[in-house]
Amino acid sequence: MTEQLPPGLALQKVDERIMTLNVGPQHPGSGHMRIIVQIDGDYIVACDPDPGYVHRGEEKMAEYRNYITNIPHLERPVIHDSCNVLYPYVLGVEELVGIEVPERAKYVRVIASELNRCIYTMYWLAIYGIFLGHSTMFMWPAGDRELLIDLMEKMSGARVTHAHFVPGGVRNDLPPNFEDVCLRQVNYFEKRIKEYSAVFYDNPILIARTKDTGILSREDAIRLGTTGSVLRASGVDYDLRKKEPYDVYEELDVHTNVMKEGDSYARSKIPWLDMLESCNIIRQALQKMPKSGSVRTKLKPNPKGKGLNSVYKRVESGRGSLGCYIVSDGKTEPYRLKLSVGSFRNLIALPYLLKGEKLGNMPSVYWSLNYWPVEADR
Amino acid sequence: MADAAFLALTVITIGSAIAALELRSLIYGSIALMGTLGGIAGFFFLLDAPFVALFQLAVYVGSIAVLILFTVMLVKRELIFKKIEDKRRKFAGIGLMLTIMVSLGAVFIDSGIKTMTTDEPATNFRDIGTDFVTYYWPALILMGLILAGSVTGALVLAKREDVENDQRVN
Amino acid sequence: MVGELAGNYSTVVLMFGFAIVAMAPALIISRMISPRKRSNPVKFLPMECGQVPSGEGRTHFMMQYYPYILMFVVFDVMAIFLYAWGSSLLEIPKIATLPMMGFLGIMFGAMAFALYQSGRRRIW
Amino acid sequence: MSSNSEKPDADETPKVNVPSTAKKSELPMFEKSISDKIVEKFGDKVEVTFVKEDRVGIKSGKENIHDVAEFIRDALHYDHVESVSGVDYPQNKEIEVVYHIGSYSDSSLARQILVLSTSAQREENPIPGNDATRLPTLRDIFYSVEFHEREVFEMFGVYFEGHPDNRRLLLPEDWADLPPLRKDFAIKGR
Amino acid sequence: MSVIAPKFKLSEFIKSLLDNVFWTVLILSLIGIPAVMMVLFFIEMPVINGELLTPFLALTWIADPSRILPIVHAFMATDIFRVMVFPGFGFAALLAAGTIFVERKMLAKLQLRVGPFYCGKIEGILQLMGDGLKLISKEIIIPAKADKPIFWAAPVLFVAAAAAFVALIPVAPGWVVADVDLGLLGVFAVIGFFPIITILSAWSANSKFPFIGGIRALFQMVSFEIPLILSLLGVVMLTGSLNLSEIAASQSNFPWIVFLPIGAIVFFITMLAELERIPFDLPEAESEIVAGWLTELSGMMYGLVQLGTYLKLYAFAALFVVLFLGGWNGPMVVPPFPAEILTEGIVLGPVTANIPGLPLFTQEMLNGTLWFVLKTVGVIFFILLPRGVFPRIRIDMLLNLGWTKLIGLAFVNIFIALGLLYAGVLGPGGLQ
Amino acid sequence: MTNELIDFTLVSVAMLAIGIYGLAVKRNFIRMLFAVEIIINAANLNLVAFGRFLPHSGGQTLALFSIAIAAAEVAVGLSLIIVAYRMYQNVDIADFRSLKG
Amino acid sequence: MGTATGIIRALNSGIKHIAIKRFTLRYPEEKLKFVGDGYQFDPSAGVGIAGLKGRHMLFHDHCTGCQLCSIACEGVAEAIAMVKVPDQQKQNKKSIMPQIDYGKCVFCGLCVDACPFYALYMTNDYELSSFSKEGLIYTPAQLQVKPYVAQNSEIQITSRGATHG
Repeated sequence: MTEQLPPGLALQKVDERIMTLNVGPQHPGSGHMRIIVQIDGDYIVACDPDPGYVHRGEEKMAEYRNYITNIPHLERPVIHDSCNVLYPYVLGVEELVGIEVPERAKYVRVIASELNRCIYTMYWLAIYGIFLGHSTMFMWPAGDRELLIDLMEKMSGARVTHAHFVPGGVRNDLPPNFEDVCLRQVNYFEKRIKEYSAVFYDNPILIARTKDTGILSREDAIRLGTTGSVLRASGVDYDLRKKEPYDVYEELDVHTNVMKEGDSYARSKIPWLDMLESCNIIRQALQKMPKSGSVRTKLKPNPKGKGLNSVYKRVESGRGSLGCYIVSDGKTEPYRLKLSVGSFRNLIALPYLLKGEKLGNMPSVYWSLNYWPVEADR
Repeated sequence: MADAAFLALTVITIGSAIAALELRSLIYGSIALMGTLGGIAGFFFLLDAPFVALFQLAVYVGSIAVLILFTVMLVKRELIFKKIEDKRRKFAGIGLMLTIMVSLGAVFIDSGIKTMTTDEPATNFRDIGTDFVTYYWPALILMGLILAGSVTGALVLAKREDVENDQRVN
Repeated sequence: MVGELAGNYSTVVLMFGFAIVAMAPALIISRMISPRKRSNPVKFLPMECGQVPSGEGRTHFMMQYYPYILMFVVFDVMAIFLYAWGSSLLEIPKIATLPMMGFLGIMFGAMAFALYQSGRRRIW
Repeated sequence: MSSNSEKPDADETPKVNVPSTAKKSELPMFEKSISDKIVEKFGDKVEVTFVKEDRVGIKSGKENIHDVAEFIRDALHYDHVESVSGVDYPQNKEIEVVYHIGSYSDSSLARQILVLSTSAQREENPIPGNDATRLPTLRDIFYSVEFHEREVFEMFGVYFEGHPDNRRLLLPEDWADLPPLRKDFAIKGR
Repeated sequence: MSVIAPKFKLSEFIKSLLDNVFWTVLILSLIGIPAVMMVLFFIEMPVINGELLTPFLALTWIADPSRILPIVHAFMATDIFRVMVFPGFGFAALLAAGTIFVERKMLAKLQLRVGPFYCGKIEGILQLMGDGLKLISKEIIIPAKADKPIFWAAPVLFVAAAAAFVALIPVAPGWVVADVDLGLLGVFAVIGFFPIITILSAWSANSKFPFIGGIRALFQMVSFEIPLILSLLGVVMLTGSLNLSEIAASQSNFPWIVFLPIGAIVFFITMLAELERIPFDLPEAESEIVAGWLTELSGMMYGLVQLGTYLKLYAFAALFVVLFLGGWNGPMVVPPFPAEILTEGIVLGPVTANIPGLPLFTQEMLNGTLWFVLKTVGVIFFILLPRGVFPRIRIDMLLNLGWTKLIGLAFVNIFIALGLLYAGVLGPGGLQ
Repeated sequence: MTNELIDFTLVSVAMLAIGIYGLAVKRNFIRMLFAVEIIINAANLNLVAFGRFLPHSGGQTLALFSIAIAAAEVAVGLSLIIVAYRMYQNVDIADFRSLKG
Repeated sequence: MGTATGIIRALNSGIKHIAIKRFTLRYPEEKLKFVGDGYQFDPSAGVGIAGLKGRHMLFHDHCTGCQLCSIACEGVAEAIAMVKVPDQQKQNKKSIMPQIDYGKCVFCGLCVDACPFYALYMTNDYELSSFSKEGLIYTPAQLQVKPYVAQNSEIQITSRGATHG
């Protein structure tokens, strides 16, 4: 597997048997991107992903806004994982500005982050279901996701774009009685997603369809620099919550789910196992959280970074490691802000996995990469 | 009623047979060929041979026509609509056709089958099945061998031989 | 009398014709009452996911499963031959099943070979 | 309005910070050893920009970047690039390209990010791909930089020599303006 | 209500209705009656039972059931009635429409949502009508390079082929459009047309996705036709008949599914594949090829294809019922008509009501239809259910399944039938 | 009309003549296959017609065999077309002269 | 055999769900209940009070016209414009108050965080659709009105599944 990989799409000779299909951007199986697929009969000869249809220049926009007003903008790429996408930015700004976060706020952040990871994964799972032609698997996650959206709404006051994390903590304290409601709904949520195994994860048709398709070996997963569920499905035990614990993750018992197969079934099962793990983490965090206390350190209205300084923070988001590289030149705006997102890093595996695959495997392999086009385009 | 059906079927069959050979597009030609085959099936119905008629529909229209259609679609589009023929050859062919039609027709009309009619009941289709396994059983085995040989031969013929050069483009 | 059995089958053709006669007006009425705006030529391009169509819509294609169609032509004949035998099974002696079993045996052999050949995807 | 309420937080900070300060005292040793290895090998050719908790910054000239990256991969067991960011410095007439390199296979390096930076010459009127803004590609060392370098190419105009597929990735095919993340590309109205 | 008609007044509404009635009556009496008279002047009226049928006589007959009934009976015996209404198109279309509604509501219930709700007040029962109106009023867009004659003809032919399939299905004893000796073989001949229509429709659109979808549909239908044909051979061997009515009548004691469960399972699976339903809906796999061979069809053309699909669904479910579940056979549940009601009518105090419609159908026929419909609905339920719980499979898996597993199982079924027959369990002298 | 053998025979003759015309004139391999099919069908029609009018079940049986053989022939013939098309990128019979195996 | 049991398990699960209560919220008839009266902010403590970030509410007797909300919004959505109001308030010398364009507002609530005088809060009203773009611009007088909301539906978790009632 260490031979020279095809450089993107460089078809020297186009046979007349080969048909070029534009999958996307207006296609039910592509999301906001285009995959140029060349097929020979039923087999994909080459594949060239063409993202950028939803590129909006978040990084450029961030250079014109101060550290606080960047918050509603930076969560836009992944609105249903908005807490996680803000997390590294907020951690980075805290280091740049030099403030500490109260203990309770750290727990609230962990809960919000885990809830958001579940919300994102449910959405991802719904789309994965519809990509495989399983309409029930679209409707159930889309409905059960509502339980957690309801929690997030109680917590932050918005259903998707929360804008909840700020440097120095979170925007507001938990509403009264939140712990009980959260525990009840999370327990029910866990019960619900366990039921998915009967119709989805243990379904023999699904297993036959996704097992042994798009196999990414451990070496390739490391070499291609994939992250998140793609990496863990290939047998690499790497979870930033465990390896580089931020906030209070080191006080919680986090279990990392790893599968050895590296096929699209494993890649699709890891997020589901992660959701079950998230439920555990939420329960632990609810138990260990200080019952009262401040949740936000007060900050000057326009915080400034210290001199010419750079910081690189990363967290484990729903799609894998999400890094934020902030360069500050002592002004109220960041000099340069770069989001290193899991989707973009996983995209590199797509041409590699799809080559020689059947056309029918294209949606399942593509979506099992846990790829979110909007986030990759930023 | 039966006469009208006979006339209609004659027109359909012969007309679509000509169309199958003469239409410019091969796809339309295949559709016309399906018309011919269906028309022959209609004649079989009129001849009280529904088993043969439905066999014709299921096998000829249902599978042979599909195969022909599929093969035609595999051919390049320019070729589907291309017409390769010679004017003089065509007129000679029409002459040949008319000669055969007239001479054979005259022979048949003059012969004794002109007055041949029947009022006997039609053959039951179960007799065919009985015939297969009793009187014609060697033919049935032979038939099996022919079919087996044809599918084997067709598969061996149709497979690609330039796999190493073509399949892996890179 | 020749042609008397055909009358039964004519109702199938009648049904076929009735469906055409009943359904064709639906298309015609729809064509009459629906809007027809020829403003934009892009509207009449084939679906290509929002891109300008490239290449030919009908290339010769999908050869990997071609052996299945070849097999279908032959085994369809076999299957309906079996009906000629199966429908008269109650009337023929038991010993007469043997030729049919021989026929089936030959076809099984051919089918095994054909399935082996068609399973080798790389050669198609 | 903020002066009053900062005091309780200031009281809280040492309490929260105890574990991390304890780590701070011992961990930079490890990072220091990493940077020492690089300095030992390359001497003056590289410059250690910072050694922080879990982060080591190395700056290298564009001539040595390939060798440094190879050394990082082979001797230090870093195996993938997480992010390639360009930073535009119009005053210095250079574009800095920063590689954040991490490791999956070595568990002792799981927390570590090696920040390898280099800089390319910046041109006032860039013609992406045809001017002096060039850097050697690291794709043959770290395969995972492929799309990241394409992104840097379209956003900053840094041409990576030896990259086999230097096409645009995110921007439209008919983008004819400046590379958009340069500082002189101004957003309308700001 | 207040939003839709803000100035609603009941009195004005009634007045407008009365106005309409008045003008209609006036125009009819002034123009219609003279026109009818003029037409009648030229037309020779038929003589029935020795009486000249005048319009007045016809009016009196409507009031007298004893005279109208023979005519209705005579009409119901004609082929036209059978083709258009009862076992034919109308009945099948009604069941197909019911199927669409049930599918949407059941799938919605399974997926914990509501389904059609607002159209038609009661659980969205008029949704189908709304959809039909929408489809018929939508613009029909034909791709510029399409092969227009084939493109136009394909949806109509699709419905027509499905209708020809429906014609072969017996619903009740004697109630079948085409009672033919070789009905089952006719079914095979008819379903051979669907791949042709599909591939022609796909080819004519001159677009990539329909072409791929059409070829997939062709492979799928063609590959599953052979297990389909073979799985039914067991029933034919045991009954010795290809007539569907005879096959249905032969199951008065036991349905064949008791003896041939493997054949029934194989037939059910091939049926799902022939119907292009999930998990075998590869020709319409929307995540790979946009909508398969339906991609370029718009407006009513799509509607017609859907109608044809559901007619086909009904026909296949009915075929399953006829072949394996005993057709119309079932315990007699319809009560016999009391003779006095037929002759004397129902006496409700001072009023005597004649019900002329009742004796139109015999008790056996109603009972048979009832059982047939019940069984068909049950089979349709099981056809619809996989859509909720299975994902779609891949084309190579599908072909592999059809050509190896299902054909093997079908042959097992044939040998089981042969063994049952030669062991004397079934057949002449056996159980049935 | 339908009660007379001669009518069916004449239709059969006409189709035979059309088939021979097609074989003689057309140079497209697929068209020639069509012509062969038409000829085979003419023969089948005669078989069934004679089997009906000289009441004997052999006519129908032979017609069934004939159709089955036609199916086999078409399968092989179309494979030949595929091979020839792959070799010459054409279906014109005149281009197949160098087909020597 | 595993295949057969898997298929039967899937079918069984499907049939079982036909009997489970449906989850759908029938929106125009039922509306979700939220915590509290909406998102508010306590400048002295520096934290917010949980609640839905819906349409804003402006207290004319607290607003000083300091423009802090408008400045906070500048980097986010530029939805807040300061306009002159006719009524004279003692604390509001310039007589300017925020006017919010809900066609631009992203409901992040940063303006509420910026207000040091308890003048700007958010309410539970989220049904702001209008037929014209002008209808989305809320003047200070409109923002002063406390919205009427009838929201009472909550997620209930019963033995037959969760439902919105």
